[in-house]
Amino acid sequence: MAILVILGFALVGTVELVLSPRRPWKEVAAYLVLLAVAAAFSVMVTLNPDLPVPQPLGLLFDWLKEIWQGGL
Amino acid sequence: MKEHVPDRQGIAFVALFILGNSIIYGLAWRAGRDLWLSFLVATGLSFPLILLYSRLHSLMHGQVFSEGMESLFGKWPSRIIALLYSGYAWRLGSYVVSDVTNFIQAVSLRDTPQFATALGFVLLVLWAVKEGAETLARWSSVMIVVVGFVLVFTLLLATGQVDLDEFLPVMYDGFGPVLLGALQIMDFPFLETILVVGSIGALSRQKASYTVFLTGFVLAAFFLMLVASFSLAVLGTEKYTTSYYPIFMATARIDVAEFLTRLELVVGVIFALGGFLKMAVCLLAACKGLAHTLGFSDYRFLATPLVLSVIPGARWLVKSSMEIERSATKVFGISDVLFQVVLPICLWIVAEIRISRHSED
Amino acid sequence: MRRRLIQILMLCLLALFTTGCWDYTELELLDFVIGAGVDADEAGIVLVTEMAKTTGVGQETEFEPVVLSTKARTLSGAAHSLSVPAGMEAFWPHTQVFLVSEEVAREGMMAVLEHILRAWDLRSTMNLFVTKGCTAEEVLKSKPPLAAGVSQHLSSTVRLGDMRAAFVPQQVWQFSGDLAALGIAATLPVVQLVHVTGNLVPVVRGAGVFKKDRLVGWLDAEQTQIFGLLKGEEQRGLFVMDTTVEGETFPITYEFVHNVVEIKPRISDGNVRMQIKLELKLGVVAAEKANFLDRAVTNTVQEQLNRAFARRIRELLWLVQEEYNSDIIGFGQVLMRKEPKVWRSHADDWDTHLRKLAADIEVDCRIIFTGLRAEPFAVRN
Amino acid sequence: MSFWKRWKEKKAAGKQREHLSTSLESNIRWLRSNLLADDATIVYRLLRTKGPRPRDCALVYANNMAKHDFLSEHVVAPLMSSAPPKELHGQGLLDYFMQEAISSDSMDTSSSYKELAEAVVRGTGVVLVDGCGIGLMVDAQGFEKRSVSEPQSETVVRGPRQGFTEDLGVNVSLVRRKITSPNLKMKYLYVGEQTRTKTAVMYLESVAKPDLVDEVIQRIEQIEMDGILESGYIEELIKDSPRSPFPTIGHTERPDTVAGKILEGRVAVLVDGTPFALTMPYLLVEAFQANEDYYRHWVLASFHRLVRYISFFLTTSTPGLYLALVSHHPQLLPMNLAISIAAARKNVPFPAMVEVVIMGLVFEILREGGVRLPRSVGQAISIVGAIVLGDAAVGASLVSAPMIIVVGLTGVAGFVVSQFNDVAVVVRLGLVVLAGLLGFYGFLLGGMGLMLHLASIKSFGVPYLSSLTSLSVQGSQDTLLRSPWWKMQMRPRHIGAKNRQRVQSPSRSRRS
Repeated sequence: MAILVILGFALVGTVELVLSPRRPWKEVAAYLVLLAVAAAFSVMVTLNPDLPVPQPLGLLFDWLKEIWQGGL
Repeated sequence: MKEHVPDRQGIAFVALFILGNSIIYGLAWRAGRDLWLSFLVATGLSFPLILLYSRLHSLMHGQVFSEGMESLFGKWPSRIIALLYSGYAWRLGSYVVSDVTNFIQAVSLRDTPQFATALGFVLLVLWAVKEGAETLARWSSVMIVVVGFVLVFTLLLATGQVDLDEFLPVMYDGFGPVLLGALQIMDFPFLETILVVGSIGALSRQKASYTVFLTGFVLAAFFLMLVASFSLAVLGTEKYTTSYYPIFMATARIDVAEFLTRLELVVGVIFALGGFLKMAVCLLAACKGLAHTLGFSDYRFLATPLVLSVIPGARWLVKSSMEIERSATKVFGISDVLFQVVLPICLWIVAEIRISRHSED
Repeated sequence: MRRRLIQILMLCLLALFTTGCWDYTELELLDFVIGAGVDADEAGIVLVTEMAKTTGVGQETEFEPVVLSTKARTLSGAAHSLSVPAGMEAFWPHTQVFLVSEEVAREGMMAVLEHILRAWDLRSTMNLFVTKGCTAEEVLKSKPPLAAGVSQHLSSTVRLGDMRAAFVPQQVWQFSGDLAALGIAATLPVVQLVHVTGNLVPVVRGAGVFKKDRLVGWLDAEQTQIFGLLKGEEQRGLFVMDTTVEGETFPITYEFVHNVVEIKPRISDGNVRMQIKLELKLGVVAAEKANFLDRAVTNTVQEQLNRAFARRIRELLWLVQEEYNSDIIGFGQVLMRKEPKVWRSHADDWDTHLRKLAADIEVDCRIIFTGLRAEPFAVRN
Repeated sequence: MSFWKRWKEKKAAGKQREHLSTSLESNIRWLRSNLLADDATIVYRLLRTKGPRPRDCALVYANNMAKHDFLSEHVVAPLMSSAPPKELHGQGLLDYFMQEAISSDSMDTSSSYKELAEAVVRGTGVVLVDGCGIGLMVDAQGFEKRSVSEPQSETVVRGPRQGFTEDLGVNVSLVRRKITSPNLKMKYLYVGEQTRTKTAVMYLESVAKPDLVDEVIQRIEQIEMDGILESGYIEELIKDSPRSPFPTIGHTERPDTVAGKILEGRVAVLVDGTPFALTMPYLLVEAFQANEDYYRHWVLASFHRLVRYISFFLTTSTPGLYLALVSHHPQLLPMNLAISIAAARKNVPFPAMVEVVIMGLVFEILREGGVRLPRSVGQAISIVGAIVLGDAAVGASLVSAPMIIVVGLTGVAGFVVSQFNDVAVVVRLGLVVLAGLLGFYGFLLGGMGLMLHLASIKSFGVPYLSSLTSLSVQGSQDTLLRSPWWKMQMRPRHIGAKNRQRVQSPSRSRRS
C-alpha cells in the first residue's frame, strides 16, 4: 500500500512536471520538496493510522479548562 | 493574470462557502428547540467580526494577495501569518473531505473505501484550485441558484410535516444552552469566513468587500437558520440533537402523494455542492498562504501536493465518524478562537496602525 | 497545458476506479423485502419477512409474495442472516410494513427500534403494527382475499382513509418520536386475524398502548376512534349511534366530516386541569325518521352526540390514566409547552400526577349536512 | 522526382518574371507554360480590333468560372468592333478600352502575372493587349450556384425562409438587407494559402466593442493553413478553449439570426463557399436560443426555452441517472418500479452499465446511418432499425425494456438542442462512466466538473456562462426565459457594452 502511494505521488509529480510550462528552478524545487513531504506524510498515515495529532495549543486549552470550571 | 470577481458572484461565493458542508449537521444542537434563538444571537455576535474581515479584505483591495499582505504587515510578519492561516485552511479542508466521505459512506456508498470517494472529490478540487477564484465565483453563482431553488422547494414540500409546537416552550433551560448553541455555529461555520479573505481575489470596488461579505453572510445565516429550524420542527428535539444528519432524516420523511418521496438525495446534492466550494476555498487559501510564505507570487504550482495531502490529512485528523460529528458541532475549539477571533482582531489593529502611519508620512 | 494535466489525472482516476466498483450491484440480484415481522423465541428473535418474487419475463411481469423466517439473538443478526434462505441479498429499503408481535412488544420495543433507527436501509416512514392474539408469522402467512400479499394489504389499509376511524396509523418516526419525547406515550395500531369466509384475514383495528417501550394494554376500535379524535387525527368514516328523537329511539348513521381538538392546561391553586375542547362536524348518512330541517330535532341530536362523546372520552381517559397509567394523549407534552414552570415541578413523578389529572371536557358536535335528502324518506300506503 | 524538379524550376522562373512584358505573345506563352500550365479549362481567345491600326488582344478566362455570354457580349464584341486611335499605346490604350469599348461595371488593372493568374482562376476575364505591360481584369464571375432557399438545418414555423448559400456575395447581401445602415461595417480577408478563401467580417460599428473586432480580425489573419473549405475550419482555428467540446463560436445558416447577433454587438464571419456564418462571442445560453423565440409570443417562447434546457439535461443525464439508480441506489426507486425493472432485467446477460453503453452506441450508429444515407432511405432505415432492433432485443432478453425507454428519451431530447448534439454525447458518456463507478455521487462529481469547466472557459474574453451568472433580473432576461421585447431595453452586458441601450423609449411597458 505504501509503495502504491509513493508510486502514485511519483507519477503525479512526473506528469505534472513534464506537462507544465517552463518554470523557474525555485518553483520546481519547492514543488518537489512539497510533493515529497506530502508523499512521506501519506505513507506515514498509511502505515500507522493512529499517528498522533500534535496539539500545539493543547497546553493552553488545558489551562483554560482549569480556569473555566464550567467545562464544555 | 489578475482576477476579477463581480459583486453578486462574490456574494454567492461567500454564501455558498458558509452554507458549505455545515448544512447537513445538527447545528446548534446544544440549544435544542431554541436553536433559532441561537442563530439570531450568533448572527449578532458574528456580525462585527465579519465586518472586521471585510475591512481586512478591503484594505488589500487592488493588490495581489501576497502584495497586500506585505504592504499591510511587513515582509516577515506577513509570511508567518500566511503560514499559520495556510495550516489552518489545510486543516479545515481536511475536515471537509472527511465530512464528505463520512456522509457518503453513511448514507449511500457503504462498501466504497473512503479513499476512493475522497480521491474523486479531491481531484475536482485540485482542478478548481488551479482554475482560481474567478472561475469558482462564477461556478458558485450558478450553483447558489440551484441550492436556493432546491432548498426552498424542499422546504415548501415539507411544510405539511412541520410541527411548530416543537419550538415550545421557549428557553426552558434558560439562556445557557442558547449561548452554547450560538458559539457552536459561530465556530462552525460562521467565522470560518476568515478564509475567504485569503482566497477571493479583487472585487470591483474597495467598498465592495463589505457588501460581499456581509450580504453573503446574512444570506447564508438566514438559510441555515431556516434549514435547521425546519429540521427540528420536523424531527423533534430529541431526534435533532441525536442524529448525525438531521436535515437528511427530515427530508427523508417528505411524502407528497406517494410520488415525491426520498428527497434526501437532494440534501446530498446541496451538501456536495457546498462542501466542494468550501474545500476549494480552503485549499485556495492554503495555497496562496503557502506561496506567500515561500515568497512566490503564483500559487498554482503548489496546488497538487497540498491538495493531495488532504486525503491522508483527513484520515490523520479524523479517525471515526463520531469524531467528525464532535468536531463539527464543538463549542469553539481553542484553535478556532485563535484563528477566527484573536488573530484577526490583532491583525486588524496592526493594519490600521500601519495604514494611519503610512498616510501621515 | 493545465487542462491536459487534469485530463490525464482523470484518466488515472478512471483506471483506478475500474479496478473495482465497490457498491455496484445489479437490481436483479436483490430480494426485495416488502414487509417484515418480529416474533419472540427462546433463542432470541424470529424475523419473518415477506419478499417479492418476480415471475414472468420481459414486459409481462408480476410479483408474488414469499414468506421466509430466520432466527438470531438480535434483530440485526436475523436480518443479516436472511440472505441465506433468500439466496440473494435481502434488500430492505422498500419495506413498507413492520409487525411486532404482542410478546415482543410486552418485553420492550428497544430490541426492535434500535435496529430500525440505526440501520441505513430501513426507512422511518415504514408503518409499524403490533399483533394481537397471533404471531407476526401467522399474520404474514395469512391470505388476504384481494391484495398480492399481506404487506400490500396492510399498507393499502393504512392508505385507505375511510378505515381510519378504527385505528391510528403510526410510522416509525411517529412512534419513536413519542417514545423519546417528554410527557407523551406511544401507541401502535393493532393487527388481528379475523375469519372472513373461511379465510383468516389480517384486519387493522384498535391500538396497543405503550408505557415507556413496553406494551401495557389495548384500546378497542371504538376507544381508538375517540383516541384518534383527541390526537387531532383527521377522522373519516362512519359510526352508528342509537339516538332518541321525539321519544323514539332508533339508530342513526353519522359520518365524520371535520374534527378539531384543542387541549389546554389550566392552572388553579397549583392544581392542573386539562381542558379538552372537541369540535366535530358530522354528516348524516342514514336516519330513519329524524327530520333535520327541524332545528329542535337537530339540537336534541347534537345534544345527545355531545353527551355520548363526552362520556366516551371520559371512559377513555379513565382507562388510560388509571388503568394503563400511560400518557398516550400527551397531556404532559401540552403542559410542558404551555406551562413550562408547572411542568418542571411535575415532571419527575408525572405518572402519579397523571393519575390525578382532572379534565374538563367540552364537545361541540354539529351536523352540517344530511346527504341528498332534506327530509326522511317516507313510505305511504 | 522529375515533377519535383520541374516544379522547382518553374518556381525559380516565376521568381525571375513578375511583371508583364509588352509583348502579348510572350505574355500568353508565359502564362501558358508557367502559372496557368497544365490547366485545360483556361481559354485564350485571341482577337483583333478594327480601326486604322488593329491591335492584337487576348481574352483569358477560365471555362465555367466566368460568364461566357457576358464576356462575348460585353468584352469580345466591343473589342472587335472598336477602333482605337492610331497614336494610343500603353496606358492610354488601356484607358480607351476601359472607357469606350468594354461595357462592364467592374474592372481593374494589374501588371503582375500572379495577380492576373489568380484573377483568371477566380473567374475574372483578363484582357491582355499587345504592347501594354498591364492586363485588364473584367469582373465576370459566373458559376453555377444554389439559389437562396430555406435552410435545412434550422427550419422554422414562423420566420423568414431565407438561408445562406455558398456564395459569399449573396450571403453578405442577405445580411445587409436586414440591417440597411451604414453602421454595418464589413472587412474582407483572404484566408488559406492555396484556396485564398474570401472571408467577410461583419459588425455594427456603433455597438460592437472595438477590441472584439480587432481580436477577431487578428485571429483570422494569423491563420496559416493551405485551405479553408468550410467555416468549420476557421471556427476550429480561432476558437477559445480548443480542447473543449463546447462550441465557443456559434454557427448558423440563417441571415436573420446573424443579423440578430450583430445587433446585439457580436461579430459575424462569413466565409465564401459555406452557407454557415460564424458569430462570436458565443455563450452557453445561445445554444438554447432559437431565432423563432423572438418572433413568437414571449410566454410560449419562454416555455419552449425551458423545454430546451430540460431536454439538454435529459439527453445528457438520463442514462447516467438510470444507471446510478439501478446499480447503486435501488432504494431511491419506488418499490413497484424497482421490482418491475428487476424483473425486466432478470434474463438480460449484460450488467446494467454495459447495457447502457451498448445501447448508447447502437443509438449513435442508427443516427449516423440515418444522417449519411440518402434522405429517403435514411429515415426508413433508422425507423425500421430502431423498431426491429429495439423490439427484438427486448423480446430476446438481450436488452431490458426500461433501457429502450431511456435510450429513446435520450435520443429524442438530444435533437431539441441541436447546437449541443455533439457535446451531449461526450458529456453523456462521461456521466455514465462516473455514475457506474460511484453511483449518484459520481454523477454529481461529473456534473460539478462540467460546471467548473463551463465556468472556466471564455469566448473572446466573455465568460461562457456570462448571462447565467449575473444573478440579476436585468442580466438574465434572455436566458432561461425570454422577456418581452419592451422589457429588454438593454443589450447583453458583456457583449453590447459599448452601447447598451437597445429599446430607446420604454413606452410600451408604460402602456401595459
